Amino acid sequence: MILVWMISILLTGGLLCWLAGRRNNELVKWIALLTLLVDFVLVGNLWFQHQGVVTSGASTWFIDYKINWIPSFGISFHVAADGLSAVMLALTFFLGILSVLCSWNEITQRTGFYYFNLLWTLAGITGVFVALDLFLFYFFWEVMLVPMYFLIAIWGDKNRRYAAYKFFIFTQAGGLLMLISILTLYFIHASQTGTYSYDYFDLLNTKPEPSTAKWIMMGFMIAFVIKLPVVPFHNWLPDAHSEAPTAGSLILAGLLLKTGAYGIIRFVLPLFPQASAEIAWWAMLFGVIGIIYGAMLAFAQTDVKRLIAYTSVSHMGFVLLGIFAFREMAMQGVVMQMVTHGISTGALFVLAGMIKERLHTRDIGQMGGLWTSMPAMGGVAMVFTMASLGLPALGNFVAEFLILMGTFFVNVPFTVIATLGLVFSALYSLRLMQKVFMGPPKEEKHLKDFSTRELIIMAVLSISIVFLGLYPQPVMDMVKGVVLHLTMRS
Amino acid sequence: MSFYNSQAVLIVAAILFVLGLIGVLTRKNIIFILISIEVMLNAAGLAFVAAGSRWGQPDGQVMFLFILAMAASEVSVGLALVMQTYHQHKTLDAEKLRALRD
Amino acid sequence: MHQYLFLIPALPLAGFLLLSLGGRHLSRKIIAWIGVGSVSAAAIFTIILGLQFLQAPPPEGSYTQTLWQWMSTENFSCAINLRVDALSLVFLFIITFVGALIHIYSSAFMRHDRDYARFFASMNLFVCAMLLLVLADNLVLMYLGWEGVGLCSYLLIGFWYETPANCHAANKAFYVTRIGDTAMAIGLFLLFKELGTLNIPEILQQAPQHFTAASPNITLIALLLLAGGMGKSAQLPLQTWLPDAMAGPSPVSALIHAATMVTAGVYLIARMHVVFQLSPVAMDVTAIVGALTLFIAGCSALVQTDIKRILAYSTISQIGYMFLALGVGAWSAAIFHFFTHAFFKALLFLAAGAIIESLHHEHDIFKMGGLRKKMPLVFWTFLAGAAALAALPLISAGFFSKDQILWYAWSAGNGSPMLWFVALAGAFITAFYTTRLMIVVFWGEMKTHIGEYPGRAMTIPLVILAILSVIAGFIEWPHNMVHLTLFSDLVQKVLPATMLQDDLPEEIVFQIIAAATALFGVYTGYVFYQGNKALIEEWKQSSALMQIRNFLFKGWAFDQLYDALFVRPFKFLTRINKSDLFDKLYNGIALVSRRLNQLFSISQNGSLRWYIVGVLIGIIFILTLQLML
Amino acid sequence: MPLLFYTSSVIAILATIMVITRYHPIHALLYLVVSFLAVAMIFLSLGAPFVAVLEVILYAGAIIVLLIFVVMMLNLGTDTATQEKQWLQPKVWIGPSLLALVLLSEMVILLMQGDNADMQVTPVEIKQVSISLYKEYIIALELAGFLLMAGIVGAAHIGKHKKKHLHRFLQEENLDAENKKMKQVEETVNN
Repeated sequence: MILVWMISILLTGGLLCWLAGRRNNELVKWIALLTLLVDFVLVGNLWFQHQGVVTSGASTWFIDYKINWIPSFGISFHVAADGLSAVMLALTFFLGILSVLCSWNEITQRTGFYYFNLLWTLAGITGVFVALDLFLFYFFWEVMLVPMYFLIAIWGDKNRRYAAYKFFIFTQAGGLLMLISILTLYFIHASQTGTYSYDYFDLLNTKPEPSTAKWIMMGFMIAFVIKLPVVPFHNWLPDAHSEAPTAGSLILAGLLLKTGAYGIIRFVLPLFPQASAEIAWWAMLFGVIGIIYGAMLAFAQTDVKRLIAYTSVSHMGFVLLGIFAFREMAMQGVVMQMVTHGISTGALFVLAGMIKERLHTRDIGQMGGLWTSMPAMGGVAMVFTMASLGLPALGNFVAEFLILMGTFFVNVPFTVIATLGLVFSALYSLRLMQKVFMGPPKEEKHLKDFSTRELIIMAVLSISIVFLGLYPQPVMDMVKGVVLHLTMRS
Repeated sequence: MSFYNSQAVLIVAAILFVLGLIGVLTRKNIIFILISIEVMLNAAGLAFVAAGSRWGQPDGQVMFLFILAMAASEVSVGLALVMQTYHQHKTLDAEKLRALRD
Repeated sequence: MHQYLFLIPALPLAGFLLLSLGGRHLSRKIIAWIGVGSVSAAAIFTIILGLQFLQAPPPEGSYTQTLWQWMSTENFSCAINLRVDALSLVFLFIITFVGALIHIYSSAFMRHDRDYARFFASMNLFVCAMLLLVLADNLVLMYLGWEGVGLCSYLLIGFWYETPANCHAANKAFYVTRIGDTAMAIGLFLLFKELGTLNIPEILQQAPQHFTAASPNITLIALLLLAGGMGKSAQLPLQTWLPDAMAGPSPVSALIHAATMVTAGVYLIARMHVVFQLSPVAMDVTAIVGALTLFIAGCSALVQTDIKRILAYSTISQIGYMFLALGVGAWSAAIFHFFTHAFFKALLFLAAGAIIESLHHEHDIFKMGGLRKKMPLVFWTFLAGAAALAALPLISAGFFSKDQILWYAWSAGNGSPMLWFVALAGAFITAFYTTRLMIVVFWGEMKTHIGEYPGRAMTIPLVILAILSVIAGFIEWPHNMVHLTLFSDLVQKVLPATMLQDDLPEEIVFQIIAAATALFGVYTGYVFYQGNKALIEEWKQSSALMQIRNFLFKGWAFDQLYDALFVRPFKFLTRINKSDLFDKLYNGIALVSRRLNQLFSISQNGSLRWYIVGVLIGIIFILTLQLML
Repeated sequence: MPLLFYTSSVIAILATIMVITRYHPIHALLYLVVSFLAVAMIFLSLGAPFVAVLEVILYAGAIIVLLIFVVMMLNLGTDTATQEKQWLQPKVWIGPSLLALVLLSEMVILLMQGDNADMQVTPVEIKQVSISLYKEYIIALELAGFLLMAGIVGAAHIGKHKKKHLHRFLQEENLDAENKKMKQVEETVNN
């Protein structure tokens, strides 16, 4: 029931924001912030209740809540949380709070509608992370998409329309393929058992023909892989990230991409163990291609946000690589990567947003020497570029190290190439740092360093990335049950 | 009791239909087009009735009734549109009414 | 005492945190106190710990302190564990003690700098990371320190970030060492795959049982680890970053790029000596890399004109000696050379820094000169360091360590006359360029006016280091002279003793040759730069010699080679693909659909009859199909 | 009875040909009446008297009347006829006619291939028709009712004489004109 509360708090909070937006713009921000804080407290409560419980053999689900929705079609409102969901929920609300904070002064037009969209996107993401009915999952998948489209299309940068269309068309195309797969699975399940059900646990027992299973899986896979994104399907990402408002980029990079990875872990692997084992080699190949290709593109960019966006492509390659290694270690690394990438790349986007607020440009060529006037920002940027290149003691290292070490057992050549990605990540990260913060200062104009609000945002992010780098064990314990369950199955 | 070649009836219906079609295709005046459409509907109804007779079932005639209803409403709406068109554009030339163009 | 082990890295860390978070609001004095104090306190702790260790050696040979579990999953688990044994103790001592001296020196050296706090924050962080590197009891934690020192090196090389060249140097240092680090990471993966642990004592214990000697996997592991060491220690294929790294402030060069960080590779190999011993190929490669490096870098040092670049090349060359010693199996000799080298090279850099500062940031040695009289203290301390670098027999620490290496290069289990000969040539070159440096800088006439003389905070560390550069060698004497082997006794608790070949010439012969070579080098240098200056002028006329000189000056043109081989192709590739190939694909799809739209919209011309004809043709088509089939 | 069928078929076809070739709308409509009546005769000969009656009343009666009204309201007379004459050039009608004839020939061929049986005309009682109309086709009947309803409402709505939409700059003139009109009306009333 707590999960339902989380979603409905977000939804009502969003509506309240919209309503309040007609009267008072200040109130809206506080409503949004409060909504997310309440949810964060809820998920914190959930976390501490189930902390350290490594269930072996028994059910890994903490909470399982199910009521009928449209029983005649076998659709139910089925939400549940296990360790993986708990981690992702915590990340969602954490970044949600920060996204509200970082749009505090940035958004001045249609504030009410903005926060409505923000909260509804978050509600969709929350739903995706807890839904266990495939129809419900698809529903939330779309709920997450549409408000995001508005966030980009209304509050974005100059080229926002194009970016929003691209984002929408790519993800929608994937979503529709997934819908086809869900329906196929649904009917196959019905023909095998005679009952119509979209329920995850029912569908787990469905055994489609291997050849059919492959195609159904591809439907799911393509949807998730577009979201992730993996190289041939990544083109929406740089445009969407660079044009979206800061909070939009933060949510896109921090959360939306993770829904893809979550989907693969939650649905593709358990539903199609056979088929996913068959494509493992290819998936890992695409992961490796993504790592290298994304890094090379990131190196070439001159737009700060585009550069950061391509680093996401590179980092998400690790996720794909790790998932299809089917090793506990790699899977732990994948979860860590999802969390830490959310924090580190999110932080970089927030920084890029702050720079843009001050300089009114995203072009690297027009920056330089910012450290002189903004030493605090420079220091924080250093922390996160270092996180992005996988410096130990910061969260991303733990993730990438575990993924690579886990993968090494499975496929040595791929791991070696992926490890070379670490060199490339150094190339683009340091280039970013050098072009933006180092070198001779471009302008004499005095730029303001962090305000208190910005300082709070960045301090929270920095502390969390360092904490995850030095003591990742709580997260790892949290998902241990799920990961064990998964790797045992496959 | 009398006997017909069932094909003959249908061929007559087909001829009438095609004549209506030729009307629709060749005339530019909307009034004539509407008239031709009536012919075509009528031909279709004839085919239905013929089929009903062939099998001794009432369904053909029922269908004719529906066609009739449709023709009636079609012609009333269509004529209202013709009136409006004429008032607004002062022409009945279908070739000049090209607002549907892309 | 050892329960306070964590304080040794924690104190500099605390210093870093204080300075980086609150540095802007503190006065310079407090900043200096925090920065210097944290490292000095760590040094004091280290010395107490060391004394305790020496007095009552722990039965298992090490102190261990577990702080917390870092990560644990599947069969992999690693903790933040600190461990001190004899080897780490030597490194600890150098890092904290030399580090503290350098910090004291820099409190004066950097006094005018705007980013005083940032400097000390980075230095403290470096000390912390370096301490973690040597204290780590598992390779992952060591990797943390390893990358951490890389970061600090990057930060400090690019300390004066407003000059683009400094940033490039910093980036280059990071990139090149990162290549080595990546190889090392792969080595760790392979090691874990084979042994299922990354805990250093466990690895050392299990490796001999698990691997047969010279099996391909162990060779591969050793080579990958060696590659990591080559990156950090600026050995042959990855040495190009170190000369450029001199863009950082001089104390940074002294601490990071001479005394401590660049010897991390030596530490790594010594730490993993069991792995290396199992693989003769890797040992040979190490020795050959070391020998080649010491020769190549020494040659480059011959012709440099920037005082810090001379010292940088000599550092590369001296680390080459250490690698050579490691490669031939003379473990303790390598560590001993590290020990003495840390003193005299730090000294040289600090003294060079003092000179550079006094001469208004003049780096070119040919614009210096005649400083012997003007800066006597710097001269005498520099002389002590230079003597050690040139390995003047018996009166310098460098002689004792280098002589050992030369001897073992021939006599140790893996040694060979060839290696010995290269090392000897290197010794000659070293003596030669050291003499050149001394003469050009301190003799002759003054060419630049002296601005500010170094203050006491700068001279005291110089004096202490100068004394150590002379006497540090006396704790370990060659066997055939005085039987005093304090250092190797200590280190051999961890590292195996050096195996000697049978049937060797007398050791004294080698010692005499080595001493003679050093002296001959000094003499040649004197002849060229003081006795017969015309010879150099004559040589400068010859274009062939000048080409060789330029080739050496550019560091054997490795930079140009890598630029052509890797940098430019990579930049080219990324540039042509800047707008993303796949974007073209999707734009192409969009374009095709737009074109199709245009094509089909011709049919949508608004003519009613046209549409009906369309329907008619459709019907006819279907009926024709019906008829045909 | 076959005779009845054949003669009325011929009449229907001839009349329809006349319909589509006339220039004057009223002439065409009159031929259309003939065509409808002939078809009604065919229905009769097929044993469907009820449908025949409906054909006469609704098609030949109501729908034709509607069309005639419209023709009269729009005052389509000789002008239209001359215009039609101009429009109906051979190059306009030959192409479509040929296509339509191709369609006809295909349909005829298809029909000849099919059921060739002589059919026995069994008159279908009105009662039967009514029963099936109100039993099996009740939904369709209701839908037909909706359709007619929609047709009426739609025709009424569309046919309503709407005011021309005027731009606001032009509205003043328009108001003036209306005011004048109003005054005139008042004056006439007063007079």
